[in-house]
Amino acid sequence: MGTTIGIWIAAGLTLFIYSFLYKDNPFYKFAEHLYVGITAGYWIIYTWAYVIQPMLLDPMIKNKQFILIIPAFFGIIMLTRWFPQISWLSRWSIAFTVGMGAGLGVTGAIQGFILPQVQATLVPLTGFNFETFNNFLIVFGVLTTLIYFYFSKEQKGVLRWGSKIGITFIMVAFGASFGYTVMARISLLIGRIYFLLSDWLKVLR
Amino acid sequence: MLKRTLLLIVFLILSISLFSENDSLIFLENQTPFEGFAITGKDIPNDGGGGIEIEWSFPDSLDNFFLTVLRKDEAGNNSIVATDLLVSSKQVRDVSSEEDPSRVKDGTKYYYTGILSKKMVDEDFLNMLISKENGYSKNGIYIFNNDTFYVTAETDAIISKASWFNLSRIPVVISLILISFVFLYYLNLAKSGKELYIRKINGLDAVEEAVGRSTEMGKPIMYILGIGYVTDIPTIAGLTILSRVSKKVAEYETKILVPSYDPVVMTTAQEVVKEAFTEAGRPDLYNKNDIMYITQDQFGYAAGVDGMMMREKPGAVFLQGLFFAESLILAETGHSIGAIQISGTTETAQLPFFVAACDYTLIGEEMMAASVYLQKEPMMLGSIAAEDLLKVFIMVLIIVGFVLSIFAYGFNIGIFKNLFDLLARALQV
Amino acid sequence: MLKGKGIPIFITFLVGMIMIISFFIPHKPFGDIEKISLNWYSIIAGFTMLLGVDSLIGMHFRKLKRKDENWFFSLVLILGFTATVVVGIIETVRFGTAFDDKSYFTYIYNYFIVPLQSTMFSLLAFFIASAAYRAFRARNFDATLLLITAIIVMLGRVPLGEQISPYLPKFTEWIMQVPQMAAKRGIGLGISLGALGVSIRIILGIERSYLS
Amino acid sequence: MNFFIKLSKIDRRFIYLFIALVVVLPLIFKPKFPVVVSKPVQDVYDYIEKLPEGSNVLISIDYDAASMPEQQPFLEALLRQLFKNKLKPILIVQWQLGAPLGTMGLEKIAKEMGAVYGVDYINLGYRPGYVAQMVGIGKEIRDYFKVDYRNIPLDSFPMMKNVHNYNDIALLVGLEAGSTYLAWIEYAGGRFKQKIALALNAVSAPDAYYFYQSGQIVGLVGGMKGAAEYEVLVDKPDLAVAGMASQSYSHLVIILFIVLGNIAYFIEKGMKNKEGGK
Repeated sequence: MGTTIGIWIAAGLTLFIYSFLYKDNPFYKFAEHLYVGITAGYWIIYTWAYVIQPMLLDPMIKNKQFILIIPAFFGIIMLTRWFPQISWLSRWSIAFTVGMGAGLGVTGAIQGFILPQVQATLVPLTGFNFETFNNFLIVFGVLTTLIYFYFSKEQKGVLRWGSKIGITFIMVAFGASFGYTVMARISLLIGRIYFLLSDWLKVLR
Repeated sequence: MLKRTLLLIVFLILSISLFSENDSLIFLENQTPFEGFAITGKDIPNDGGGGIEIEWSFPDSLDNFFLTVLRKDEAGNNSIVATDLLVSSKQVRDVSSEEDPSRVKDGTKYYYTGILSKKMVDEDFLNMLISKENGYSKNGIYIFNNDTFYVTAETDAIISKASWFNLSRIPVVISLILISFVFLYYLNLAKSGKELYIRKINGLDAVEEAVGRSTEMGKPIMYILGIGYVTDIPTIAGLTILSRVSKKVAEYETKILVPSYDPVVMTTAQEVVKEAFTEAGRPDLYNKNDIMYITQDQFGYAAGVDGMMMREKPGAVFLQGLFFAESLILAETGHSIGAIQISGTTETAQLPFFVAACDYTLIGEEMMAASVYLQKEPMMLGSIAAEDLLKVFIMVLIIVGFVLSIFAYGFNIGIFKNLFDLLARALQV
Repeated sequence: MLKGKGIPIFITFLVGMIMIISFFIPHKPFGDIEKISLNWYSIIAGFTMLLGVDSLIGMHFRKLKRKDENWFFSLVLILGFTATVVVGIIETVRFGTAFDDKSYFTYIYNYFIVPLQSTMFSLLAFFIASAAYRAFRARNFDATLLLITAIIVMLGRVPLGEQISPYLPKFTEWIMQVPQMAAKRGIGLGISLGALGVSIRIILGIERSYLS
Repeated sequence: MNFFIKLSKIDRRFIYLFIALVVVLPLIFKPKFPVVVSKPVQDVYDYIEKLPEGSNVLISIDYDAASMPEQQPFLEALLRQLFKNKLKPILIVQWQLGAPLGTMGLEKIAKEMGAVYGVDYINLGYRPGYVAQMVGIGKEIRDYFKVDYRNIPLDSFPMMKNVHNYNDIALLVGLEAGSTYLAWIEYAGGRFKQKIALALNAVSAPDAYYFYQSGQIVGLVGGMKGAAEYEVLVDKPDLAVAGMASQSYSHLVIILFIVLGNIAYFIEKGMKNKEGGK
């Protein structure tokens, strides 16, 4: 019973969202507002169940990890934004979080991308064959793409040609990854149509 | 020959014991299945402590046998590290973790023993071995209920310890020092008053036009920061661009809407816009309710922003930050209401969709550099010049690697092979 | 003194430097700093969630009070929010966690959130088509190349392509693995350098627009 | 000519309508659509065809509703083949949310093929802890599955009398949406030499191709395309074939629109140039 009602609700909401393709209308507005409201509520409960309780309260009370007072402090002073006289305190929290992001950004960029990707470009050639040609093409593509991102000189001469070839590589890449994604997106639609036709209308068998 | 005979005896005993009813145990001390039957252990290097690595190297013919590893601590307590590992896996790590913090303690002596078997290890046998009275100090062949188990000698005492420096990250340290030097050099250069240049970036010159046209039409500006957190660099970059855009918005005395996915991003965006409005001399125009939270559900956010776009009809839409699958949902809706769209992200998978659906797209690093472009302060320009010099370093490195590779493998010259391997290893992280 | 930008800039600098230095120290507590910091971010964000909800519900509450054009939908949003939170609390008490299989909170997730999510996601099937139609015009050399690659790859991905030529899927793979990968790697290296630039500007306090 | 000019300004909603039609219609009418069977899929089919009558086939449902369009058609096609060859499917579930999907597919095809529960097939349902389970089945399946999905003891079913561990299972077929298959390969395949065939979502299929080449799995069915091929093999083209038709037609429609858009673009440009010439 619960399942049947659930399927009808799900089917209704699915159609409401699709009505947006025609134009903005009350059905879409209904689904949209319900969606935002429900998920905003969902995340409150989620935050309690998967963040505040297991990451803050339990370790602090059960394991006496009082170091967690630090994030709790920064979390609480975030709430000073409700009181204009002391709302400047919330900047400390913002500074704290931005600092974390920036710090992680430095080492993350070097270890997570620059070194491994440069290393991946260094491939032992197997002789003068198609694979070598491919490797050459990759090296050439990486270099010209990097030239496109060279900012501190006007693009003239070699830089101009390099960045032109670079943008050509970039466009090929964009075309390819666009085309490659179409199939996955159509699959999503097929999935929804499946649901409507089989679970709800039961016309597929 | 002796070994074969012994094995024959083992089998004989084995077949005899088939008829015995109770658990039977036959023990042949000091017998080994092959020469050098042993396991070794060592502290795991470059870790935070609480970890020991046990290794073994048995003949290939035993690859499909199982190995069970036991641990004994100083006090003589025995415990199981892992049962029935495939011999071919060659190693196992005995590590304390958050779920199981009591496995290995730093500074304690541990002794390990391995049990090799063709079948999975028998639980009763295992229990018997680790029970305190028996211990498993004796190595040799055990025949338990017709199954044969080969037990290694104990390893030497192994002590786990925590390291203060991760040696495997030396390439990162070196890169970091180099990078710091390059940045400091250019920042000093900028301080000393040297003029630095930044090339034209398509799309950023359109910011003024987008805000202006929007104002003319009496429509607000919408600025979408995507679904990143403040700890994501692209989101930070999006926020810095927001600061420059809001300044223009304040100058034109129009309105900017910033729907947000993450509440911390929302509060940060509020600060950014407030500061920009104050700098532009119009703090009175700032309304914190224009920078609102929607929901932390990826597509819920997209649905909410789409609805807001349809109803508020912004004249210009900025999409700057971290975007995933929702990118095209937002950009197509933005296009359908006829807004000028300037997008930018570092997600390469989403860039094609922005390129297709928006008027201007900042590709990757262009977006990171955008805030500098929009506010050409010397120090900021200095950091861009530093990035560019590092870019040259990377290009040189790649070219050198390629040339080495040609000489090493194309022309088969030994010394270049060594150099090439050295370079590849230097970059290993 | 306390109110100025000085302290926040110092906090950013300090936290940023601690993050970088800890990266090289496996010893406790530095070794787990990345994980710890992300947990801490979640905790801070958890508190901030209250500001977010205040912002969202406050906005719709004002719309409701003003009898705004779309006030009814604001009511729907507020009711949806309240109902979910109330059910969540009741089920947390009842099962110990609202995420239990049998809880009504899970029911809401399965029959409201999941279909809404996947339907919004599937809108992309339509949008990808309209975006391609509109944008893929052979305006110049690069645009032409983009649209030709897109068409080749689109064909190469479906059985149809294999029937046109067995080489089409292979060619598609080649495009993905060679030119596509090269450009992606180049873009990625640029992004990493850009990220370094942004981070360093923030840590050194050159970029301070996020503080008012 | 006018037609093309109009076309260049076509309302986006027509495009939406076309996409909707080419996706929905094939699903309802299931047209004949040529599908070429690839070797990894053929290998799965052939392997099953060669199994002696009465062999047990363990099917693991490791996907949820999100992957239904890719996996469900294969499940049905596979079950058709198994029942036709008098092989006995044993269904287990590693992804809890997939349990109803597995049951649905199994009951549907069993009814269609006249198979009897407990004699010709059985459904053991979901148990938590997949690694322990994969290793445990190597010893005794009853350690983890004492009862079936409706809590009826295993030993009351005739077909389970002689099923104890991997030795009694001729083939394991994993229907995989995530990376659970890696554990199957490592534990069931690596430790117990269990023969494995996999059906993977299109996204992860290329990654698993390596295991096929190295012989660690007997065959590989990738995404909806693979499922369509399997439907052709069991001679009952169904939803996957229809889905592939939807895919192909929608790709074609998009390409067609791009081409038409470009024709319109060039005609318009030509006309503008002429006007400019005046």
